[in-house]
Amino acid sequence: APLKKGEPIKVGLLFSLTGALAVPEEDSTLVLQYAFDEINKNGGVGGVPVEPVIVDAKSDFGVYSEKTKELILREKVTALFGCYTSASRKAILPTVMQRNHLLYYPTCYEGAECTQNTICTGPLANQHSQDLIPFMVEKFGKKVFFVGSNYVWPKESNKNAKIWLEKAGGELVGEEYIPLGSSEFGPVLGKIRDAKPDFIFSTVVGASDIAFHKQFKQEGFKVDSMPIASLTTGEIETRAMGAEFGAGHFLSAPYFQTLDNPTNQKFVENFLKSKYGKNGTTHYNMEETYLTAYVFKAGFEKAAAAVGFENVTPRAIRDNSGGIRVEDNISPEGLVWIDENNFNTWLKPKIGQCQADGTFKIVKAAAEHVKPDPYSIYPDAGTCTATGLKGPDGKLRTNVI
Amino acid sequence: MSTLLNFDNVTSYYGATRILKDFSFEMQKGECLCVLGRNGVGKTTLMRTIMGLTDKSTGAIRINGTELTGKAPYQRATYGLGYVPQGRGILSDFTVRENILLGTFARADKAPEIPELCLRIFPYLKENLDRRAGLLSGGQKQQLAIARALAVGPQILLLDEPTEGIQPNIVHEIGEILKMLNKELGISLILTEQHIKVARKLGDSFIMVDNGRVVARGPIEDMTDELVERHMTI
Amino acid sequence: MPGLLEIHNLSKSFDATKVINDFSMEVVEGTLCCLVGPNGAGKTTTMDLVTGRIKPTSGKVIFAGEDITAKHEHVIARAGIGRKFQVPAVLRDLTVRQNLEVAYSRQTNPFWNLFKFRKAGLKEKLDEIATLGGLSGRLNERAGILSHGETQWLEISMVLMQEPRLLLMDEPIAGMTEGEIEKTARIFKDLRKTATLIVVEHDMGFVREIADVVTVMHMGSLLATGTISEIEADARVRDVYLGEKEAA
Amino acid sequence: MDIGSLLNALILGVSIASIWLIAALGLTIIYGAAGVINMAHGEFIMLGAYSSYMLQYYFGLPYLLCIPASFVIVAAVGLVLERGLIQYLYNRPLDTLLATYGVSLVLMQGVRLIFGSDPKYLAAPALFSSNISLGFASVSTFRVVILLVTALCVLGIWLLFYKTRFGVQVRAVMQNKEMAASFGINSSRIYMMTFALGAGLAGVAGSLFGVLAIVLPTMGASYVVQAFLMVVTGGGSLAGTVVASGVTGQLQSVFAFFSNDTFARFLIFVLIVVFLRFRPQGLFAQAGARR
Amino acid sequence: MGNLYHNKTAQWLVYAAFFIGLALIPSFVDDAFLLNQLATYGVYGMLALSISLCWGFGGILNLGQGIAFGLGAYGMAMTMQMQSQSESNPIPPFMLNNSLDALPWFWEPFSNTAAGLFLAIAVPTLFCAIFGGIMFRARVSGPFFAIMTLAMLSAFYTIILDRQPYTGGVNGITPPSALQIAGVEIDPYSSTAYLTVLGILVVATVVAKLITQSSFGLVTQAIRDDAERVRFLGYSVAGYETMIYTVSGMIAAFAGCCLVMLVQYVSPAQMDVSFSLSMVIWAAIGGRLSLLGSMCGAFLIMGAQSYLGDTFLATWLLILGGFFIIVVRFLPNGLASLLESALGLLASKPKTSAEPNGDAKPVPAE
Ligand SMILES: Nc1ncnc2c1ncn2[C@@H]1O[C@H](COP(=O)(O)OP(=O)(O)OP(=O)(O)O)[C@@H](O)[C@H]1O
Ligand SMILES: Nc1ncnc2c1ncn2[C@@H]1O[C@H](COP(=O)(O)OP(=O)(O)OP(=O)(O)O)[C@@H](O)[C@H]1O
Ligand SMILES: [Mg+2]
Ligand SMILES: [Mg+2]
Repeated sequence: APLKKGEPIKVGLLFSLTGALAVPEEDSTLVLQYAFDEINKNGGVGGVPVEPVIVDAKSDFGVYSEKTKELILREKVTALFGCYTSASRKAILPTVMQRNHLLYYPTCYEGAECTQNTICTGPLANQHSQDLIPFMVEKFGKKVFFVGSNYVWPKESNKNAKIWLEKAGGELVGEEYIPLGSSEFGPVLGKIRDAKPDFIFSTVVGASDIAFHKQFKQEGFKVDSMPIASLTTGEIETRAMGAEFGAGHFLSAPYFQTLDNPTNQKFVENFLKSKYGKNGTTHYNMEETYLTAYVFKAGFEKAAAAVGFENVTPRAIRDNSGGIRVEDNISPEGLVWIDENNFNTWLKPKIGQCQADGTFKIVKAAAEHVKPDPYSIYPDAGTCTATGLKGPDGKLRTNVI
Repeated sequence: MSTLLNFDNVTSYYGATRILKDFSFEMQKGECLCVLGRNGVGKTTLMRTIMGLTDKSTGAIRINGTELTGKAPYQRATYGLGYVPQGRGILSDFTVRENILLGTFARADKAPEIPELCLRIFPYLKENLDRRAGLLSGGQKQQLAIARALAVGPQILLLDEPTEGIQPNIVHEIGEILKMLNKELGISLILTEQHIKVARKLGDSFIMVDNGRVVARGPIEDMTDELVERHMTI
Repeated sequence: MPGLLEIHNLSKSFDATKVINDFSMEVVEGTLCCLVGPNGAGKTTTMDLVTGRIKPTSGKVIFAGEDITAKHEHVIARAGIGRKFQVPAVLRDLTVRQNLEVAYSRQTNPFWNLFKFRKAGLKEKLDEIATLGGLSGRLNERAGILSHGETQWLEISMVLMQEPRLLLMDEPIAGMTEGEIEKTARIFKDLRKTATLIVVEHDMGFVREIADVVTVMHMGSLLATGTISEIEADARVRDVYLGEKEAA
Repeated sequence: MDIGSLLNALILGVSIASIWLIAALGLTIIYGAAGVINMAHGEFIMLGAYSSYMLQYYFGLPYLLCIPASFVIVAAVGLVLERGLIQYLYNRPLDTLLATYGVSLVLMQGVRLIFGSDPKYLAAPALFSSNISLGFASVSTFRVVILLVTALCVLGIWLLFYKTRFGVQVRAVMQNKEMAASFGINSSRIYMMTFALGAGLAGVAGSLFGVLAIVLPTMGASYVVQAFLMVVTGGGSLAGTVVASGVTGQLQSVFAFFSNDTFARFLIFVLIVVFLRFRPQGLFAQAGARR
Repeated sequence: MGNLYHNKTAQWLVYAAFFIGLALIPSFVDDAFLLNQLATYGVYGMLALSISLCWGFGGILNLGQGIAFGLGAYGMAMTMQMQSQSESNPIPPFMLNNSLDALPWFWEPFSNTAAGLFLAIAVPTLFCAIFGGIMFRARVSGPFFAIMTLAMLSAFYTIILDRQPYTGGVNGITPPSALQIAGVEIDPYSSTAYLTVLGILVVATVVAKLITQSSFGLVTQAIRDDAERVRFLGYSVAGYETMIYTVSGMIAAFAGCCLVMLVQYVSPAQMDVSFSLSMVIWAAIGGRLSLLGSMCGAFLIMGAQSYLGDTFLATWLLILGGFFIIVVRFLPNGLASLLESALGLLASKPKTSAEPNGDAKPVPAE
């Protein structure tokens, strides 16, 4: 439907508010509501307010798919913000692509996807561990044990990590995957005990991650001699497991609540004060989600300038979003920008160490922005461009998922 | 002799179906009452009504003057009712011993011991106390059901076709035992029987049931062949 | 002429106890054989063995010249053996009519039955049997609510619907009135024209009335066999089973 | 891969078994004795964890006291549930499956509304976050605690069910309610107590799992299927559940030691299917009734 | 006389009216979303139907219907995925990412649409026939069979999750474009798709209904009641059980295919225990003894989930849970029994009350 000047722009917020995925995704809904309130207060997008349509995907992929159709076909939203897991993203992408719509996907993921209908603000597998692995090897030793949840993202992340590991001269002494949602880490910890690594690299997610850290300590492992370097264990996780179980471990992420810059301080303070701050903390996933609102704003306005407000379509927004920057004064993690080819985000991963109070101390920040590369470990597949995946044979394939 | 059990205009239901209709009779202490009637007239239902196992009953049932209506089966059992149901109701996962012990839960003194009497009458049970009751043969189960009811130390034994499936010499013996229980120990009996001969031999009085109603009652001598002819043949 | 049913040296043990012990018998086609014996003698177990409900430890069962010892229940039933259980077993959630319809098992193949909506000859047979069993008035009643005696009749009717060559009746008259017992006796005697029967009963009056042959079991073995008067005269049978009064 | 680590795996197997067992224990009682397929069992576990959290967070109760307190609280919830709903469903066993599924949704969402959907933290004494080293074998103190609590519960239940008059009553009621009632047993009281006891045991499990893993409104779902497999494979008896949990726990640990966790699970599921193929009545089931 | 509810002609008329009503919807509604949504409900209806047949009718509680459903769905997804692969690009992208450089052998047949569609139905059906055959022959029954299907389902779930290179793991398979049959694309939002699903649903229902009314149906009912007794009447219980389980599985396989046609996506979530449980719940709420009732149960609950959900956001689970409790507590045979008793009241003075599942039985045989 053509947009009308003066009428609010509808966008869909597609996250789970109930069920197993509610823990991270409820925060995403909250922070987006906060972001759009903030944007509306400051004049809206292209001069009109944004109206978020909130739906509950109930942690059920069937519902994700159904709600996507409802938002696009019935609510006629201009863009979708949604999903936390790759599985839910894959569940809705056929619809999004078929309708040539636009999805803002706000969290870290494995890449290896080249669609013309998504914009992602989280780190890709190639960005995440680039600094973390060399840092850990240097500080604790060469031997590392990989533990992950048994699904795509950890496996892809580990493939990347292996590249960095090799570069840093490290040695992989074991690699284990735990069924999603499992809370029994006895066998894995047993294997770790035998392998005697210098540190553990973890891509365990969700409730399992909390169980992992708890049992790590309960089984008598010492954080000083064998810390866990994680891509997931952030502020909510450490709070849930209890700071005593999190303290001393490492996390690589583009954002930490304790980041010391004025934009972040303002963000944390205002957010927690607002009616959306009820869960009492900010964390990387939340901040990446927050950024999508501003990426959308910038993209929409650029598109409006190019084709005229009334003619802005999801396609037009996406076509105009390459290279969009979210500046230091808006982005709590500092300047980021959208890659013009693959529409992922250039960002600076940072390494934090969990403290006794559950907050993170930044121990290292990347000097340069890291380029997102969804096909970093599959160079043969080609390169992702704005119009599709360009294979080595020069053929262009669209909608590669 | 005093009135032990009294039915006053009792109507008993399964779901919304009336099975017993306006049932009234009286039974004296120490009496042996035979309940007679064709198949499906409501003899078993009468027993179950006394135990409180039907869905609903109206009217008054009294034991020694105490009103039973409204009381749950487990409360009724403690008034000294020993029930031998049709189909025996043996708990198959219990041993013979446990089955008999089950009877003791309804005892006035709650003593968790098997009364010596139960085993004396049925030597098979005595020898097989630790067998699983589900494995017994039909007749053995019947014996067990009677033993269990005796373990209650009952004032009244409710016997629903107690000799069904029991070998002839033991049928005979059970007849003797019932007589003994009745005459020597003063236990009152309510007995349903298809065999007129047995009823005549054991009973002091009878009630004849047809289609859920009492059609005749009185001392056993009053049970004429004509009555039997009218209400018991097909 | 060999018997319709031959049991050869049958034995069955449960754990350590030998319940059937080298038991043999033979039933000639067209006769009515009464199987009697004390409680726990093994009569029901013998029926279980014949109908395939349990498998013997040793021995053979031969029906119409065919060894059926190791066969499944339904195969044996199809071969022509129908059974009434001691504890009446009817399909309690089905109506009386449906019980009889199911029992009318001419076609048992699941696949063919998918395409069968009306069974040939069912109606006449059903009417006939229901009248015989006194169930005509209760055809649409749920079988679970029948009284004990009515349930007995229903199960007997079901066996009759099956039209088996050999009928095994485990205590068919338990809980029946004397009038009904007479009726049952008549029915059984009639049946002898077309089928063979083995009846287990403790009611000696009934046995006397119907039996061509009486076989007595005791502790899993054959104790005696013969006509009713021979049996009643047998001292051992009197001792373990009949008692003095009954024989008198 | 030396003997030491294999030994460790075996010890761990015992621990895993005890975790599965304690999760399944309450269910065994409820299913075995009352015939109720309690889909809300996982949520009872969750309630146990939340009770402990609440007592600890708001009243400062020490963790060790939270365990029995959770038993009492969840047992009370079970009692209310039994009186209000389950007692009407005893002669419709499969319907209890559905009704309790409804209950589980209500409990889960109720807890979420009250406590929020973020995970909660349950503190345990520092002693419990250490391990015991026995030469080359090593085991965490907390796992030993779970093992002990489980053993205690099993022993208690066994005594209760097989050595007391109460136990005879429970078993009588479970076989034939009508007959039990005819012999003076108040079957509805027995059902009520049994259900409460089963729920209480889930509460204990919950307060343990809260420390071992995580406290979340959805935490129960992950235990209930496993618990069911144990109970049914065991044939619904206490001994059956103990053996089923014991064997599967051990297998899980050993399979995981030789391959990986996911594959170990797969194997266990397949083994359960194969096992039931050859013992269709579960472990320790008694032969069916005669006719 | 008697209750109209049990009148076979009346039943057929109601079924006919119901489906004709559904078939007319596309001529009145021109809302792509609604059509697609209704078609999805049709899939759920098919699943509820299959459960009703197997559980309500056959007495076999199947907590693993997700096996047949999921296998069907995967078959369809594989077929659709292969439709978008070409000569130059023969392997689905997710396989490349998992370092496979040749198409696994069991994917090969799916390159041919007809073969793929055939396999999508045949494989789950065959699985049910074999699995059911083995289990029923071993006389696994009641809760034991339920748990077995549950374990089997979990095994499938785990292995599909784990064999990421062949199955896409947790992400599943996402065919990028709609199904094409003989070069014609079936747009999932079109009335064609809707009518296709409806057509399959109608056929499945008619078949199921006929089965319940055949001699086979009667024997199945008898088996549900007392399998042991039925054996002695000469029926092979295992044969009947396997047959009904297989037919029910086949319907579920069709449902799986239809779903993927509509949503272009399959993942192990389709084989999740909770989804299979939901199917049972739909049937139970609607009335498992009634095919139409079960279907309506699915429509009702999924409809409520779609339309109540967002109005009541935080409380919808409470409402749903409460609803189950009330239905189960007061309507043992689901919502259909409401109609049954309503019609029962209309019917001339019932002689005996048709107490469903009669709570009070005469002294039970031990
Ligand atoms: N649960 C029930 N619901 C409805 N009707 C029932 C129920 N149980 C029994 N009836 C009916 O009640 C009537 C009386 O049954 P009852 O068992 O008391 O008969 P009975 O006199 O003991 O017969 P029998 O000599 O055959 O044992 C029968 O017509 C029977 O169908
Ligand atoms: N499955 C079993 N396990 C152990 N013992 C059994 C089993 N089945 C039967 N028995 C025993 O075998 C013996 C014979 O039982 P059966 O039922 O055949 O006797 P019956 O002759 O039919 O007696 P009745 O006249 O009392 O019915 C009994 O002592 C019984 O306890
Ligand atoms: Mg009776
Ligand atoms: Mg017998």
